[in-house]
Order: sequence, then C-alpha cells, then structure tokens
Amino acid sequence: MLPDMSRDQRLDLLRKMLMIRRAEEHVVRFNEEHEGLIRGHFHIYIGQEATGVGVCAALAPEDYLFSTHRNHGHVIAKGGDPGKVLAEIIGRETGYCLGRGGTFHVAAPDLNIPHTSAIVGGSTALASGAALAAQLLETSAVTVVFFGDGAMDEGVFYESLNMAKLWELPLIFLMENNYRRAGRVNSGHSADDLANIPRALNVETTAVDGGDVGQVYGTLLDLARRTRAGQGPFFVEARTHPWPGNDGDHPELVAGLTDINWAWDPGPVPEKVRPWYAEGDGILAYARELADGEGCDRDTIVRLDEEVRREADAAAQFALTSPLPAPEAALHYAYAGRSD
Amino acid sequence: MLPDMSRDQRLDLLRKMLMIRRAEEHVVRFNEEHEGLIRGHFHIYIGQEATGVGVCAALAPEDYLFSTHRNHGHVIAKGGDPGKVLAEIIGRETGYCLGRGGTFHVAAPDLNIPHTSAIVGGSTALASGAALAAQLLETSAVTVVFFGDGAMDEGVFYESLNMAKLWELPLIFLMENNYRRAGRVNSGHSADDLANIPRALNVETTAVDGGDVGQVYGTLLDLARRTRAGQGPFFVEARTHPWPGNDGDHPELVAGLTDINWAWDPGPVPEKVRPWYAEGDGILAYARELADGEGCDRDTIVRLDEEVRREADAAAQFALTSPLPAPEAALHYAYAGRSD
Amino acid sequence: MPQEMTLGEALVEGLAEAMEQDQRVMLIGGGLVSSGPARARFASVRQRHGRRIKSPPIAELGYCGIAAGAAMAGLRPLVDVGTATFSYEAIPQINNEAAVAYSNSGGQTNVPVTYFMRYGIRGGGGVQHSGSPQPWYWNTPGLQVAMPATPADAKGLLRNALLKSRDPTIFFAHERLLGERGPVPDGEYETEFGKASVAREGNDVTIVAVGVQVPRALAAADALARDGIAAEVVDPKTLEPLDTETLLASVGKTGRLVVTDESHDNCGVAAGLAALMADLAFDSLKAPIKRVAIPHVPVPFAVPLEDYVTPTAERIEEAARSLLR
Amino acid sequence: MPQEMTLGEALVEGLAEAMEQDQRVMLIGGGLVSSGPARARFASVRQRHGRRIKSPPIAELGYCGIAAGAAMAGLRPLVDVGTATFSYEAIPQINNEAAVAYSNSGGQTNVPVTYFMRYGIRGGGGVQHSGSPQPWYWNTPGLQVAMPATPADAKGLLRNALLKSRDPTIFFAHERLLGERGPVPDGEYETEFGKASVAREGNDVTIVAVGVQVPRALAAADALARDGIAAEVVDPKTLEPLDTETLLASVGKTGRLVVTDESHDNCGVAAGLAALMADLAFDSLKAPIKRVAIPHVPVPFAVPLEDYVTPTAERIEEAARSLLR
Ligand SMILES: Cc1ncc(C[n+]2csc(CCOP(=O)(O)OP(=O)(O)O)c2C)c(N)n1
Ligand SMILES: Cc1ncc(C[n+]2csc(CCOP(=O)(O)OP(=O)(O)O)c2C)c(N)n1
Ligand SMILES: [Mg+2]
Ligand SMILES: [Mg+2]
Repeated sequence: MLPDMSRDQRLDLLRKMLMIRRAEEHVVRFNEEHEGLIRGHFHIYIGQEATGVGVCAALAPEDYLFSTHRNHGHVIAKGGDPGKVLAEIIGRETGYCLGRGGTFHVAAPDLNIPHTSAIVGGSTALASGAALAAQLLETSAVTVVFFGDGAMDEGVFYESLNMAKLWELPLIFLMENNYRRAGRVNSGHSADDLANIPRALNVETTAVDGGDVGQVYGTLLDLARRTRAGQGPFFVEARTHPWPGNDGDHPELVAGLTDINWAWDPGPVPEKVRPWYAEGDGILAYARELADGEGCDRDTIVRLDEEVRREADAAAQFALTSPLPAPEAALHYAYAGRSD
Repeated sequence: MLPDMSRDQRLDLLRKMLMIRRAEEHVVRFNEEHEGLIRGHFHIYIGQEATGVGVCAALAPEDYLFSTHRNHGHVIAKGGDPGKVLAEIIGRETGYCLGRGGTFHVAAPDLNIPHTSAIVGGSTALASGAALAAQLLETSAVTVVFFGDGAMDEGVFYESLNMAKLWELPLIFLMENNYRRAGRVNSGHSADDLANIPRALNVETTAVDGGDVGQVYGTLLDLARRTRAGQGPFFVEARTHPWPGNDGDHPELVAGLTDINWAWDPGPVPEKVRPWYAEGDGILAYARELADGEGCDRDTIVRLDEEVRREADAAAQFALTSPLPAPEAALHYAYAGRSD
Repeated sequence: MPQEMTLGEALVEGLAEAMEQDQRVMLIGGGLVSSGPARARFASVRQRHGRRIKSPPIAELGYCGIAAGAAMAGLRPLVDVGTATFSYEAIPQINNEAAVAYSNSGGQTNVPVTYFMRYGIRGGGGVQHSGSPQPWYWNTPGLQVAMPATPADAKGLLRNALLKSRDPTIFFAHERLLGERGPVPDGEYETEFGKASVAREGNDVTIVAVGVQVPRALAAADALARDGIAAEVVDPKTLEPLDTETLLASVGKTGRLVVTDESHDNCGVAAGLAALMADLAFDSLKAPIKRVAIPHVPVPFAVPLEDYVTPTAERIEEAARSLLR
Repeated sequence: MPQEMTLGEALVEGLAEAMEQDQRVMLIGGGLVSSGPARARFASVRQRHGRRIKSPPIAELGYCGIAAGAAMAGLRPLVDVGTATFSYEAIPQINNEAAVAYSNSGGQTNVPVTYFMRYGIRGGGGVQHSGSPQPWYWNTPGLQVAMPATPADAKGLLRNALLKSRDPTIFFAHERLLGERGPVPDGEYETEFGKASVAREGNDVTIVAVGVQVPRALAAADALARDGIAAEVVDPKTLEPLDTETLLASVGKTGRLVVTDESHDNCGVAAGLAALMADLAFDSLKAPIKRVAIPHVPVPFAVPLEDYVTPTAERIEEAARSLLR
C-alpha cells in the first residue's frame, strides 16, 4: 500500500531503504574483502528496511529511538549519515561514537539515539526510561524501541512492558519478527502468538507487514499521534520474511548485490533465493508499487538507485579512508566527570 | 467443601493447619517477648494455612517443594518437624539447616525441600530445574513451587514459566495471592487477572479459594495426577484474604492467639479484625465444616487444638532451649568438596 | 550550627533538598529508610513531590534500566534498590548499560543516575539479605562508588550524586549505620567525590576503612591507643574516584597498613586497596598488608555464626597489633 | 600417545566423554564452541545424547537457575552461557542461589552445576561482548572458578567439574584460546582443582598468570630470557580452590612478583592475588607487586583502542623489567 504522502516523500522513503541496503551490502563486503577489517561478528538489516524506514518516517526529530545488535538500518532510517555509520561499524575516529561503540553499539545522541544495547532485550528497559523522562519533563517526545522476536524470551522485556503499561508511558514497543534468533531458526517461545503477551498485560497490539513500508508508516503515524496524546504504550509486531543471507553465523550476499531491476525482472535472481526476492524484499515490492503509481516510473527509480549507490560508495570510501582513533584515546571517556 | 477422605485424614488436615497457626504464633511471640532473639525481620504464614496444607496433602514424599520468604508453613505442611522449623527460625544448631539458613531459608532436603530462596521469584527457576531433573531421570516426582502474587512482577518467573511450558515439565506453579507484597498493598501489575500471563503462554490455569483446604486438596490431587501423566506444567492461583496481622513491617498478633471457639462464637474477636476471622480464616471455617460433618463434633476439634497447642509449646521450648551453633562452625560448609 | 541526626535522616534530608532544587531529580522505589523519624520526613517529601516518585513493581532489572534510560534522556533519577543483594537482578542494566553508555558513545551520552542500596551483615538477614557487592561495582569502569560512614558525608555525597554528578553512582549505606547519629552541617553543601578524610591521626599504623568499617576502625584505634599504639584511620568516602594520594601519604608516614571493608575477601575491596598499596607504597612498607574482611563463606544466619564472620573492631585491632609485634 | 587438538575440541571431547560416562550429565545451551571441527564433533554428541541437551530460549536468568535446581535434584548440568557478559543476567541465580544452597542447608544440598562462559577481549566484540566477570565469581563463596590455559587442562578440569565435583563451578575459556592447539593426553583423566602448575621455571621474577595470560606470560618470559632474565610462570588453573602454596614457593624463590589476568584492575583477579601475596609473601618480596590487567575503562571497539587496553605479553614483560631495574 502506497504511503499517504507526496511523490517526493514517497521517493525519499525508497531512497532511505535503498541507502540502508547499499550500506549493508558494503558492510558484508568489508568483511569479505578486507582481511581483518572486521574482527568480530556482526548483524545486518537487509530485508527489514521497510520497517525501520516506515517507522522513522512517522517520527519527529525529538523522538527517541532505541535499537539492538541489528542497529545499522535503524540509525540510517532515523536520519543517520551513512558515512558516519559505516565508519563506526569499522571503528573509525569519524564514526558516530568515535569508533568506541562499533557495529553492536552504533548510537547517535544528536538524533536522539542515546545508546544502543546489543544485549537481547536490554533496550526495552532503557527506552521505557527515556519515555518516563519525556513524561515527567512534559516534552512531546515519543520513544520507539526496536527489538526482535527473540527479545521476548528475556524477563527484562516482560518487566519493562509491565511498568510501561502501569505508568502509561509514551512508548511504542516495535517488535521485528524475522522468525529468527540471529542466524538461528528457533521458535523458543511457548506463546502461539507473541502478541498474546502484551495483550495479557493490557497493552494494545497491532500487527503489520514489516515488508510494506506504506503500511508500517501509516500505522506508526497513527500510533505516534495517539502516544503523544497519552494513550500509550503500544506494541507493534512487524513481520518480515527472514532474508536468507542471515542464516548462519556471518551474513552473506547470497544473491550478490541487489539489482533494482529485479523488481520487474527477477529472472537473474539465483534460484534458491528467488522466492525471497519475489515476496520478501520490501524494497523491490515498493519499487514496483511506486513505478505503477502516478508521477513516477521505472526510470526514475533506477536513476534514484544509481544516485544512492554513488552516495553509499562514497560513504564506504569515507569510512575506509578515515583514520583509526589514536591508541591512547582508549583511556578517555570512562567518566564524564574527569578531564579526558 | 470437605475434602474427599476419611474422618481421620480430615482431622489430620486440621491438625496440620492448627500446627502452623500455633507455631507461627510462637514466632511472633519470640519476637515480641525475647529481646534480641530475632535480629532481623521475618514473614509468617498465618491466614494461608489452608493452601499449604491442602497442597501438601495431595503430594507424595518424593515430590519436590520450593518455597519463599514465607516458608515456615510450607515446611510444616510437607511434614516438617515444628521443633526443627522453629529452631531454624531462631538459628539453633538443632534447626533443619543447623541454624545457617534462618527464617528466610528454612529448607528440609530430607523432605525434598532442597533450598528455599527469599529472593522474590527466585524459586520459580530452581523448581523448574528440579522438575527437569525428575523428567530426565524418569522419576514420578512432581514439583510444586509456591510463590506470591508479587513474584509475578519478576522476569525470572516469566522466563521460568516459558521454559516449563516449552519443555513440558512436571511442575505446578502455585501462586498464593494474598493481595499484598509482604506487608504492602500494591497491585503492581498491569494484568487485570494475573492468570492471563500463564494463559498467554499456553499454561492451563485454575483458581481456588486458598482458604478452603478441601478445595485446594481436591484441585491439587487432580493436577498432581495429570502432572505425573506428563500433562504439566500447570498454574494455580490460590486466593486468600490477607491476614491483617501482616500489614506493616513486622507481623503482629492483632487478635492475640486464635481461639478455636471463635469458629462458633466470634463475639470476643476484636472489632476491627472480626471480618477476617469470620470470612478469611480457613482454619475456623474448616473447623465449623468438620463439626457439622458426620463423626466429628466441636469437642473433638477443641481437644485436637489443645493437643496441637501442647505440641507447639513443646516445639517452641525445644527451639528456645536448643544450643546455638559454635562460632567457629561459621567457616564450615562453604564447599562440599572440602573437609569441613 | 550543625544538627545531630541519623545517617538515615541525613539521606532523606539530602533527597528532600535535591528534589526541591532540581526538577530533574526523581525517585524510583522506597524512601531510603524503612523506619524511624526519617520515615515521616520522607512521607512529607512524597506529599510534595509525589509526581516524581514512582513505586515500581518488584522488577529490579526493569526499573534500574528504566532509571538509566531516564538519565540518558534528561532526568537525574535516584533508585532505592533496597537490600544490596536485590541489585544483583539489575547488574545487566547497571554494569552493562548505565556504566558503558558514556564511553561507548564517545563521550556524548551522560547517565547521571544513582543506585542506592543497603549492604552488609545487618543482623539476622540470612545469606540473601547480607550481601556486599561493592567489589563488583568498583571493578566496573564507568561506575562511581560512594560509601559514606557518617551522616554528614551521607548527605553531602548524596547531594553531589543527585545534583552535580554526570556519571552513574552506586551509593552504599550499611544497614547498621542508618540509625547512627552524627552532626550534619546546616544549609546546602556537597561532599567531594575522591577526597578521603583522615578520621583519626596516628604515626604507628594506617587503617584504611570503608563504610561501616570506619566506626569499627575508630573503636579499634581507641583500644590500640590504650596500649600506646597510635593508629591513623583513613576514610576514602568514595572508592571510585579514589583518593590514592591521601592513602599513600598516610602509609608513607606509618609504614604499616591494615585495610578493611565488610565485603568478602577474594577480590574484595580490602584486597583491591591492598593491591594498590602493595605496588605504589611498597618502599615505605615495613610489614605485610593485612586485610580485615568477610571470610570466604556464605554469610550464615545464626547469631554466633553471623558475628563470627563480621569484620569487627576486635579483628581490626588484632590485625594492627600483629604488624607491631 | 597424546593428540594435538584445539582447546575448543578438548572441551567438546570432555563433554562427550562425560555424557557417555554419566547419565546425570546434561547440557543446556550451545555446544561450547561456535565453529571449526569441534562443531562437527558436537553435532555427533547431540545426535547421541539429544534427550539430555536442551536449547533454551534467550533467558539466561531462567535457565541458569533451572540448571541449579536440576543439580539440587540429582542432575549434573553443564550450562553454555556463551559470552561471559550474558552471565550477568543470571547472577541472581548463580551467586545468590547455586552458590549458597550448600552452606545454607548446613551441608545437605549439593549443587554440582557447571556454568561455561567465554570471557575477555575477543577482538571486535565491543564493550558488551568483551566482559571478564571472573573477579565477581571468585569473590563469591560457594563457587569454584576454573580458568584453563591449555587444551589438556581444559578437558581435565571440565571432566572434573562434570563428573567429580559436588560444588558449582564457573568455567572460563578465553575466546582467543578456543582455537589454540596443544597436546591432550589419551584416555580419561581429570585435572585436579587447586593444583597450580609451574609452566616455566626461573629464579629472577615470578609471573602468576591466569587463563589467556599464561601464553602471554610465557611469551614475555621468552623475551626476558633473551636478556638473561629468568622468569618463572605459575598457572593456578583454578582460582577457587587456589594453590597458595605453589605461589608462595615461587615468590619465596624469586622475591619479585607480577600478577596478570585479563579482567579489570580494581578488585580484579590480579589485585586479589596481589593482596594475598602482599600479606603472606611480604617478607620475601624485594620489590613492589605489579599487576597487569585491563585499565579502568569500558573496553572500546576500534582495533587500536581494544589492543591498547589488552594486557599483552609486552605489558607483562615491561612490568617484570620494572622490578629488576
Ligand atoms: C542477553 C543476551 N543473550 C544472548 C545474546 C546473543 N545473541 C545476539 S543476537 C541473538 C538473537 C536475537 O534474536 P532477535 O531478538 O529475534 O533478533 P534478530 O537477531 O532476529 O534480529 C542472540 C541470542 C545477547 N546478545 N544477549
Ligand atoms: C528480588 C527481591 N526484591 C525485593 C525483595 C523484598 N521483598 C521481600 S517479600 C516482598 C514482597 C513479596 O510479595 P509476594 O511475592 O506477593 O509475597 P507475600 O509477601 O505477599 O507472601 C518483597 C518485595 C526480595 N526479597 N527479593
Ligand atoms: Mg528475530
Ligand atoms: Mg503477596
């Protein structure tokens, strides 16, 4: 469903989704092509772009966002500079956190993403706190906390949900159900429907197709309004088809770089992943939709993608050529109250 | 409702309930009458005897029981020696745990009460583990874990409930709802009905009048059977009228010692607590019921109470006159693998 | 002129002032004290500032994390966790979120939250109400650790944490100090973090004591004085930041050192302080560094057992004597 | 004759044998290793003993408590918590239940559970995947703490914990040791708890090193040897129980001591060991006790920052030299 907004705004959603896709493609290639550049493991957002972009399009700059180990896309969706995101992911001085946080912890306080927890469920409590602050300080800020289906295994989610409801916090619990826990398939929960848990705690729930940016945007716009009106908290389940590249321990570009033309001509897509690109990929689906809509055609979209690719390449270059922090800087920033 | 059992067995339930009441009355008096005997705070089970006794009457010796900070009554109900319970509560060498555990931690491994946690919710995980052991070792043991309504605030309860259901553990979650958190009135939960939480996790729930020993016994007998048949876990809510003596930080005998005759003649009961003794006290209610039932009259019951009082007094004497542990014993028992 | 009050009253006083002075100061949890006149004083605070006081469900992990998140978003929360062992539930949010956000954000995100907890062997608490986790918190970079020994410091340090600090603070009050009286200066004041006080001067042996061990060390010093042994008692007040200079100066003068804290001995606070001195003060040391702490056994319940594992004035005195034989 | 294998393979081997030998041994969680041939070996264990292997939801507090309860009721569970920081979630059940039940029951309830976790600065883990909580566990009475440095010890200590021990054990493997190869004796054997090994003999300086610090200390000793400095490297293998005698003997011989562990410095393992020696070995010490640990800052992500806070062989070497100038 096309989002209810102007043509340019619609194209801007696609731009953001493509930017996330292209940036994440670079992250995977950083790992594949630059020995030792990425020392540990990492998680990417490919396949969930429509959710992050749809949600953030419904938010105001002063709204708070909390994320997870799978944060790259969320930060870009909230308006993050892809160069500073990529630089943080590979630990450069020019990264959002001066390279101290890294891939698990990309945060952008100036975008009201104060801290990103890679502890499953960890952000649900912190986000409830930010919402409490907005409530007591009487600002109009809404807080959105992204977390995965797996986070609903953790007690901290349950405790936070309970307090968010008891205290009627201006908070939206945004559960991204990719039917995976990191790379692993594992239902892991005794509830048939995970939304039964917020229901049991009297929290209003909504389910959306996390691959449909328009639906996500429309739903969040309404919930954000109601949350500002003091009707929160809310729980949203955004369901996405798990991207095959996420199966296993390290993400892989199982189909190589996404070709925007696959939206219309899936022929070249490798057999085994064709179903996902046909039904699961919110970017290709949205591109098709847009091209059919008025005042926009396939060419516009292909050109937009070329533009985004150039920007993403530049961002990757920026990250790769950025300096590493000076070793001694390691000892800084333990305490705000110390002269660093 | 009278439990479906022989006259003697019915009287034995009353005996156990009275024993808990009389023992707890001694605990309160220990604190009021012996300066410095009880250094810290403590929690007593008055008003919930029918639940503990009804549950344990449905259990076999090999079944596991886990309890809370409010454990005194549970241990006696499972067959604990009142003298050894009282001795533990005041830290005597003759106590169930040689005085090392104390009021918060009365445990009786030989009664299959291996360890008692005073951490709210703490026992729900441990009990799930005991149930897992019974399952893997293929014993017929059922595990019952008592916990209060407040424990449902804690994430550990939620996590344990989820795993108990996922692994189909032979476990009964026995929530004693006294509508208090320790001494404090505080709903504290966003669920209208606390049982909605196990329901959301697909756990079958039952509510019983925790003041009706017959109903509790009947329900548990059936659930224990079904649990042994591999149909667990189950969740039971036992609702009790909060005993007024529990309001505030230290338990008080607000109506002095319970007079069994109040079952028939509540006249002497202090005005402000009369409603509780009229409707809330499962002991007086059961006494009335029994006296009306065949083969048993008021006299039998009054005599039974006298007998129990004598035993409880002796148990208190035993505890008070028992030796304290030798100071150096403090350093023993850190590790099983060390020569103590 | 200074008023006499209990440590508990001083804490509530500090909280009352802070909530009055700064709208961002809020409280999650109980009223720092469980009984006595301070309780009544707190009732009036609740009266006045109820909107900024939240009574949470029994969910330490959740509400300690909520406090950290609220601090990231502009509040200055105080959390009354109650008994220190209950804070174990919240370690993931305290040590792995609140403590790391400032460093992890490259110095952008401040987390001015204070976690108040009652630690130690209170008397009849049993193992699960007698915890002393201060070594775990001091071990964790990003956390400040305050351990006041007097009503005056309790109030001043709490005001500092609530009104001035930009970092998370773990604030310990020993159960047995809450009822102890002492003079508290009039008016508004903060006690500096990282500034130790010499609670008693002496040239023969240094006793570095933390929290409840300070009065015990002073009692030990009195006993030693009767035999002509002049013990110097140093109270760091905060472990993080730590006033290493004052400790070094004292050890440099006496050459003998006893360190004492009511936490377990392995990797305990006494051990942490001893290790620092075994490096930095080695050249001035004339004798082994003695630790007086809780022996390595879970705190048992019974009165004689509990007393036996308590690091009393007598044990401090004995440790000091052993250095002068 | 002994086989060469990685520490990870040795652990899986130990688990496989233990599950074969004792029906009470069970596993909750992953397969100790995340990749490599050991992963395949584990798959066969899962094949064979699937009924005794549970894949839990992401609920560390719950399943670590479940393991403790199962141990109280007759099983001998091994829990693979994964990254050591995830164990923070479970501290209420590990430190406040599993650790205390034996003492609290007056010696009646045994809790033979083993919690396996990967600790330390792994490389690119970021602050929340680079934790070293061993000081907190060693501080907690009732818990045993095993920190193997070699494949042989890893297997022998794990077998001991799973088959022989009657107490809860925290079992640490450094992320960077899992892939290191070494000889592993044939057949079934257990490595004794509380028995240190002298990994290298020397008379000039003692280096007490734990876990991943052992190979680093040996590398430092090589470098020192080139300048004629003979360092003795002592590997305690377990912190609890601790082989104090072997440590004292070495320090008694060398008179100089460096202690090193990859945990944070305040109240860290190095500090805990230094404090013991500053008391017991004082008379034989000729120089300050040096600690090589992680400085007091949350572990940062970027390569140069992460390397800067790592207690490397170079830093151990430098510390040793400073004692001989
Ligand atoms: C407390 C904790 N336990 C375990 C992990 C390891 N871990 C990282 S991601 C992940 C799976 C999370 O699944 P989900 O929340 O659904 O997020 P997804 O990866 O599917 O986006 C796990 C178990 C962790 N980071 N934190
Ligand atoms: C983790 C933890 N937090 C707080 C406490 C303090 N505490 C002891 S009893 C209690 C209330 C428990 O309420 P409930 O579970 O309903 O049991 P009840 O006392 O009503 O029987 C609290 C908060 C505790 N023991 N453990
Ligand atoms: Mg998922
Ligand atoms: Mg209750």
